[in-house]
Amino acid sequence: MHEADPVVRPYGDRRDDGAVQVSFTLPVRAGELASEAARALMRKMGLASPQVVFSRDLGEGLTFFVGYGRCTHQVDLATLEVPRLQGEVMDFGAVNRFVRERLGRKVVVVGACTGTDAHTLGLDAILSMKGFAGDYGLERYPEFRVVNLGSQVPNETLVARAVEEGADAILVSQVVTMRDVHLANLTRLAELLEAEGVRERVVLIAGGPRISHELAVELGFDAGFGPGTTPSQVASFIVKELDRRRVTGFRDGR
Amino acid sequence: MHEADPVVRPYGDRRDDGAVQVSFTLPVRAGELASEAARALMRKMGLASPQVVFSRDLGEGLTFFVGYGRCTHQVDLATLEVPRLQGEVMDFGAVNRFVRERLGRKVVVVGACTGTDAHTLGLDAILSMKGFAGDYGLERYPEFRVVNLGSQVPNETLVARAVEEGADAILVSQVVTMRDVHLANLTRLAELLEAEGVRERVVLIAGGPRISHELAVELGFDAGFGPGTTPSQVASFIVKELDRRRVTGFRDGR
Amino acid sequence: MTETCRGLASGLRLDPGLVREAREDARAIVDEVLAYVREHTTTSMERAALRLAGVEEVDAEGTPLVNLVVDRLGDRLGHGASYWLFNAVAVTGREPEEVARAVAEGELDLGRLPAADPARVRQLGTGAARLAMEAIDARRRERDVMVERLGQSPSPWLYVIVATGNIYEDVVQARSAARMGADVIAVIRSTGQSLLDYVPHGATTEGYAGTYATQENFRIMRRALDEVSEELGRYVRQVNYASGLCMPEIAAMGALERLDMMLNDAMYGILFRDINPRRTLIDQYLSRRISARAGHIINTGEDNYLTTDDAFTAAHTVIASQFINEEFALRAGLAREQLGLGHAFQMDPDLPDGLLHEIAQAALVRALFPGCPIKFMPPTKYKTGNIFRAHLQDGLFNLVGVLTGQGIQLLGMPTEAIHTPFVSDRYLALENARYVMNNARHLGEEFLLRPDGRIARRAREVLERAVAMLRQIRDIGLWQALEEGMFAAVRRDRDGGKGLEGVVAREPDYYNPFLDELEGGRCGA
Amino acid sequence: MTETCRGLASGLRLDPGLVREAREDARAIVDEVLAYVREHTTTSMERAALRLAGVEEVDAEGTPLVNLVVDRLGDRLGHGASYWLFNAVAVTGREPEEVARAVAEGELDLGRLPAADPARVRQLGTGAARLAMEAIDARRRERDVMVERLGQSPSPWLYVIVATGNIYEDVVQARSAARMGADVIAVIRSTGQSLLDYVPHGATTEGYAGTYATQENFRIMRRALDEVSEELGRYVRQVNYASGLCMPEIAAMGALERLDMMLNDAMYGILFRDINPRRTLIDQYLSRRISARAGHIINTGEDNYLTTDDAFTAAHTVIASQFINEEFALRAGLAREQLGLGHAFQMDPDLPDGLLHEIAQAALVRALFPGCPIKFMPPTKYKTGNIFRAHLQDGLFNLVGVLTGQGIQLLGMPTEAIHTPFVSDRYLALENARYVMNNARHLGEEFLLRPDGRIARRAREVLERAVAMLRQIRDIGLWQALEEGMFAAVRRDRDGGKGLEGVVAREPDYYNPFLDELEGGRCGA
Ligand code: B12
Ligand code: B12
Ligand SMILES: Cc1ncc(COP(=O)(O)O)c(C=O)c1O
Ligand SMILES: Cc1ncc(COP(=O)(O)O)c(C=O)c1O
Repeated sequence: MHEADPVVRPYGDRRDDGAVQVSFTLPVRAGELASEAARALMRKMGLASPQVVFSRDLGEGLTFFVGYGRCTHQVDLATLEVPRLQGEVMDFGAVNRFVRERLGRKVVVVGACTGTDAHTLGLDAILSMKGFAGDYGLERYPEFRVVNLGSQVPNETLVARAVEEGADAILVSQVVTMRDVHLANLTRLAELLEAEGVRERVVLIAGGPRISHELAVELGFDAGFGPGTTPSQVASFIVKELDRRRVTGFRDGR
Repeated sequence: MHEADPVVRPYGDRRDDGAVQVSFTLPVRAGELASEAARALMRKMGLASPQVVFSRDLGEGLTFFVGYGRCTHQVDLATLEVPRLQGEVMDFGAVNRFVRERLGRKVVVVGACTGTDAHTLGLDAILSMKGFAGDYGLERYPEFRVVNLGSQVPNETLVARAVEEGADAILVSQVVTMRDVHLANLTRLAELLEAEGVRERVVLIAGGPRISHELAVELGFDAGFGPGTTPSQVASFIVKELDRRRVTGFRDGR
Repeated sequence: MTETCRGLASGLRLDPGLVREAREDARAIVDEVLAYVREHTTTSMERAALRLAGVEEVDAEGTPLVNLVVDRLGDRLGHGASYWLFNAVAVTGREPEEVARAVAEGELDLGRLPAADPARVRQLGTGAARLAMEAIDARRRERDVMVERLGQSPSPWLYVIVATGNIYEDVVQARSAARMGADVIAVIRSTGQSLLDYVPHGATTEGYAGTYATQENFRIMRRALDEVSEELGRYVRQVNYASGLCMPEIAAMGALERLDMMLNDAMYGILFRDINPRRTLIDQYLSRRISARAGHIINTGEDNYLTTDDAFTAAHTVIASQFINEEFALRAGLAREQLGLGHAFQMDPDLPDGLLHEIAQAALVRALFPGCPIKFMPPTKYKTGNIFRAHLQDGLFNLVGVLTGQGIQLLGMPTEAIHTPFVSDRYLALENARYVMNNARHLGEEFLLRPDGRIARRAREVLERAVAMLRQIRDIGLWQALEEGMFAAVRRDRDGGKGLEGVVAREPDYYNPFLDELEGGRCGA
Repeated sequence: MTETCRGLASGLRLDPGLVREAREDARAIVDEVLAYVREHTTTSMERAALRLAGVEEVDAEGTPLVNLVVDRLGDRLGHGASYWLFNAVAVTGREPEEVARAVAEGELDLGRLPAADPARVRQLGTGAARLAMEAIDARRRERDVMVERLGQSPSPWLYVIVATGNIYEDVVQARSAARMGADVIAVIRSTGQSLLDYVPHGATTEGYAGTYATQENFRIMRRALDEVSEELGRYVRQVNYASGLCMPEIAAMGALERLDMMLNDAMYGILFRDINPRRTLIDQYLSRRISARAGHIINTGEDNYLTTDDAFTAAHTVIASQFINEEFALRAGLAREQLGLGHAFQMDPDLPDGLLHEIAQAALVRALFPGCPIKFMPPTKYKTGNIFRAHLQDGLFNLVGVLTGQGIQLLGMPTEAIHTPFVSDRYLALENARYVMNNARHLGEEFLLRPDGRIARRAREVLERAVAMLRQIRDIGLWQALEEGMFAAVRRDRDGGKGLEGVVAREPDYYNPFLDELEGGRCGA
């Protein structure tokens, strides 16, 4: 649809009607004042004709609201910068061929769930034999050697181990995001690698349900992978990045 | 809670965390660009750290999003004007006593669902014997005479009938609000009464699930009643308003 | 479905004697009404005949020619508009539509033309009626072929509404819905259309909370749904509404444009639009004759009773009305497979064991009307702006639908209490239904109802009360029952409401070759 | 509840011989482990003893005195920290807490004190242990009196979590939840706490996705819930977690602060926190002895298996583990009414007839463990950011809970896949449960399961596989079973994982008066 017009607005039941649903809780006891406060907030969000369609006192001086309004904002698609990861994803066979033909040695990856995060399923989805959604994990790739350190690994341990294994890539999973603990944790890892002088020597990758490529790059990573990632996407990125560095001389080699 | 601080922000799991949930559809095919557009829109709404937690292609070049973000806006309760209807609601007995003692004659009300609106239940809730939520309807009030014109009544018919019956109050229900048909319809009624020179002679009341007192007043009505209204609230308003007009000489009387 | 309903229904232990009695009473009630129907016609019935004769256009002001012709005929209508039309065709040698246009332009006065040879008039009339039947039959065959070729979903079919007011936007939403799993698309009508005593014309973009039902809009949607059906490899059905002051005309349009279902209730217009009872009961008969021929599934409107009356205490009124609607339908030639009798999931969510009562009612309807698809309507009355709870109410509704083997599931929307559905609401509703029904597909086969349980007892009690009600209606007659507010807690006088002026006694020589063809000699017997 | 489970469960037609076999195998499996347990102690077990002796404080750096004492004892721990403590009390005449502080400050070295008269030491130890038991018993009576006076909800109890990280904010959310209908409030722990080899101290406000379990936090929440219980006229229960490296200590704190439930699984720490198997299996024993005395309902963690393994194919591992957890619990003196055996609603929502499988599993668990409250955990794994569908998944979960008569229903949240619950999420979850359960309260009594149906067949098949699994574990032993990844698809070496260094062989003269009192002579027999 946007091919025609790059400026888009929300669509409820008609083009550009601006329909948006919101819900939130305000620290006000339910009543007319609370509803007016909710409408005022919606107006500030740029929602015209704000309607409180439901409100419920939650006790403790809190009230929950559901509202609808007509968004007065619009987005010009032409102005959006979407950091894209890569052109094309290679499959299992192609990745291994690529490694044999262009890198000529096994790729070593070290993965961990760092900090206090014990959610290993996401990382396992990428690393384990079984893989994810029918796509084999990196352990099954003959041209990869995988070291999966599992859960609750301190950043220090991960860095030490990566150096020890001569890792080409470090894969970190962060699932718990409450109070932005993942941001602090990932930032610390990047700094630590920098401090150890090994940052340039590895492809540094973060993943997790609330991780986007954009965010990861912002935090000093080479790539970020969000929900639904398949192992071959990650493998493709790693080997292409290694190849790019080899060609451009970015990485000093061992 | 607000007694302490009149400035409020949304509360997710902690005071002032600003947590807001939104959902909307954009006319873009699902994908990275679409999600970025959704985040851009959320940013324009003043939501920091916007997260698209779910998106689904609906076909036809449309994508549905669920998002969360931290609202950077706040509302100062002290600055809100909440048009309030009245102080105190009298019950059945008190209203009838009030009429006998202060008005000294029966109150005549004419009600209708106007335009093409056929939703009579809301008006019936106010007018019929049975009433609403255990509160008797106006027909049961000995000091009221009720003329309920039912559904899909043209504004012209309503005005003619109100004049004919010598109505003290006109009660209009508007439930269908699509494309703001209710606004057009209510405005027309107020204009018609004005044109007929009878506007001042009646208490003009609107009601319906999307009607607020504020909105009704804006449209030139004396009062508006929203969801959950009980008959005695309406009766109280009518008789007090009639009394006020009698005392202040606002109404020329018959 | 059959296994399912046998499963749950057998546990209800209904008394077959009571069921027989219900049908006998319904037959007596309907007999009395049909005796009246047979002696009368209506303006809309005559306009429908003209439409079937091929008159579809409007005049310069947009007034349909069929209205102009019927209005001009005035008193003469009792002879049948067809008589005057085909007499004119015989005399002038013009096509019906040309005749109608000439009448509209004041150039021709049908009543003043010389009377042609009656045999010739009849020959022309019968010829036109047969052509009309052929056209309808052709559309029906078309549907059969497509269904055969593309296949269709297992029941319950997922039925959603579109209601943007703009037929082109409706198309976008309908296609999106079909892609997301909808089996049936209903285009809701604009508020007010049912009280228009004519059918609007052409493609329309300005309805309120619905889109005008016009023949052109029917075509536009049909084309879109056919395309998407081909794309999906699954036949997607189209629905519109044959209620209001133009029942038979819209049924005719639906027959000619291959709609698959029509909302068509014998009493809805009376109760919910305050249309005159006589007018509606005459109109429903012809409209159903047409739908019978067209292979429409009709949807009756008993669900609406529970929006004005209470689902728990008035449950039996739904059942009583279904027996009456069934009888009216059978007498108009509809087959049981065409009877989408309506009922609804409308118990107060705060009612303890409310789900048991919903299951009781749904299983009862299934048990009483085997072979009928049965249309199950979602919770609406007790929806609030709490879209989360609303979604859950719909989830339980979908569960009951699949558990009890309903045929057509009209999906509830999370935003029911707020606005006509957004495109995303429809997505959520379809996802809800697919999730619940897929997850509970064979649940109905797993359980035997305890015959002494709350569900079975409740179902038997509702049936008993329905039968008592039918007995009472049989005694006083349907007209009187409507006056006493026995349905939907609404009272309607047989001589009140809109459209009585359109009721005309048939003259002894009343002529309607379309009705004759449709009845094939079996006039509501 | 009883009627309900009799209803559905009887239709399962389980083979009582198989059930007997399962229990015999579980007994043999547990026998072997308990033989090992009886010969060992752990640092945390000894710390728990010190806590029961009244040592609650921390040193200037915030390190708990119990840790400092136990650490200083080093090799001497095999005789039991209590011996050294009460010896010091006997020698110095100081209170236990003062002794501990003196040790912490380096002022006292327990190992270098002269040995007092052994009878005197035992007298002091027994006296202290009896005091501790009285304190625990008093809290238990307090609960009984409050429950008696205020009453409680019918089952399933509605259980919600709070997890703000800040105990004061948790209180706000807990009170709000209680007012909206919650029966049980669990304060989730901060990530990472379970791997701390000490219990943090004081009121805390800085946890991540949970709040630290500290004795002061327990008190703060208890006070708030007691207040709201009085206000509501309904006893609201408090829960925390006795898993991790400090199982027995936290159980002791929970006993002293009148918590009502403790998450306490024999194997959770091993499987999900990679805690050493020996360490965990010793720790669970004392922690359960304490909970038995305190009248805690324990909640086991088999639900977690289905987050790493598949709910359909691994269903039998849950049942097998429940038999083992049951046996461990009974051998630690817990009564059946205290066994909230855990399981979960985790089938892939896309699985056809998934709901039938969920019902099969829930009914099976109910049938196998009559008299146990049973804790039913909500869908989490297949939740996505689609909060609307998530709400619906929880609705079906709540339906199965009430249909099959579960005892404790941990409510799912619409935002499960996004964040720890907002206050409004909890409102929606509670509303969901109240709506569904009220609406379907007696549904379980309405149906008889078809013994040849999908549900009954599935339940019997799962039981058979569970029994086969138990047989195999009996053959190889539990240690080996863990090494082979038989639970949750996770492999754990008996000598791997965290905390093995805290396992110490008991000396022949091992002294632990608290354990003695708790066992009352029945040492896991
Ligand atoms: C399973 C699960 C658990 C299991 C974990 C088992 C295990 N071994 O992993 C158990 C039960 C143990 C658990 C415990 C807890 N959990 Co948990 N858990 C979940 C759950 C249900 C699913 C997560 C999951 O495994 N998804 C499946 C995987 C395959 O998806 P994924 O992680 O997104 O991974 C994909 C991509 O993101 C990407 N990816 C992920 N990592 C990486 C890494 C790299 C390098 C790459 C390239 C890609 C990549 O690729 C993967 C495949 O596509 C979620 C809720 C939910 N439905 O999301 C909560 C959830 C994640 N848990 C949560 C919490 C809070 C906890 C606890 C902290 C609670 C507590 N206080 O006790 C505990 C403690 C855990 C800890 N210390 O970290 C919260 C996190 C809230 C937040 N946003 O901060 C959630 C969202 C639930 C909630 N709403 O409260 N949990
Ligand atoms: C019942 C119902 C019907 C019944 C109406 C029966 C009847 N006799 O009233 C039937 C089935 C006939 C019906 C039909 C239609 N309906 Co309808 N219907 C509803 C429903 C389910 C409940 C409305 C209701 O009666 N609520 C109960 C009453 C008591 O509440 P209430 O109206 O809010 O009234 C209270 C207050 O608002 C106030 N109040 C109301 N009026 C007045 C007046 C005065 C003077 C005062 C003081 C106070 C007052 O006091 C009342 C008591 O507290 C709503 C959905 C929902 N759950 O809200 C849709 C709904 C209102 N209907 C809707 C639509 C579109 C239609 C149709 C137009 C659909 C169609 N195209 O065919 C048709 C045609 C009707 C027409 N021409 O107007 C839409 C309106 C969308 C919009 N916002 O524009 C809704 C929201 C459903 C939807 N999501 O699509 N409907
Ligand atoms: C049988 C029937 N006809 C028609 C309608 C629609 O109303 P209207 O005829 O006003 O468009 C309904 C309501 O849903 C109905 O049930
Ligand atoms: C038995 C048991 N213990 C503890 C926990 C919580 O994890 P942690 O011990 O890491 O706080 C759970 C998970 O919900 C559990 O099921």
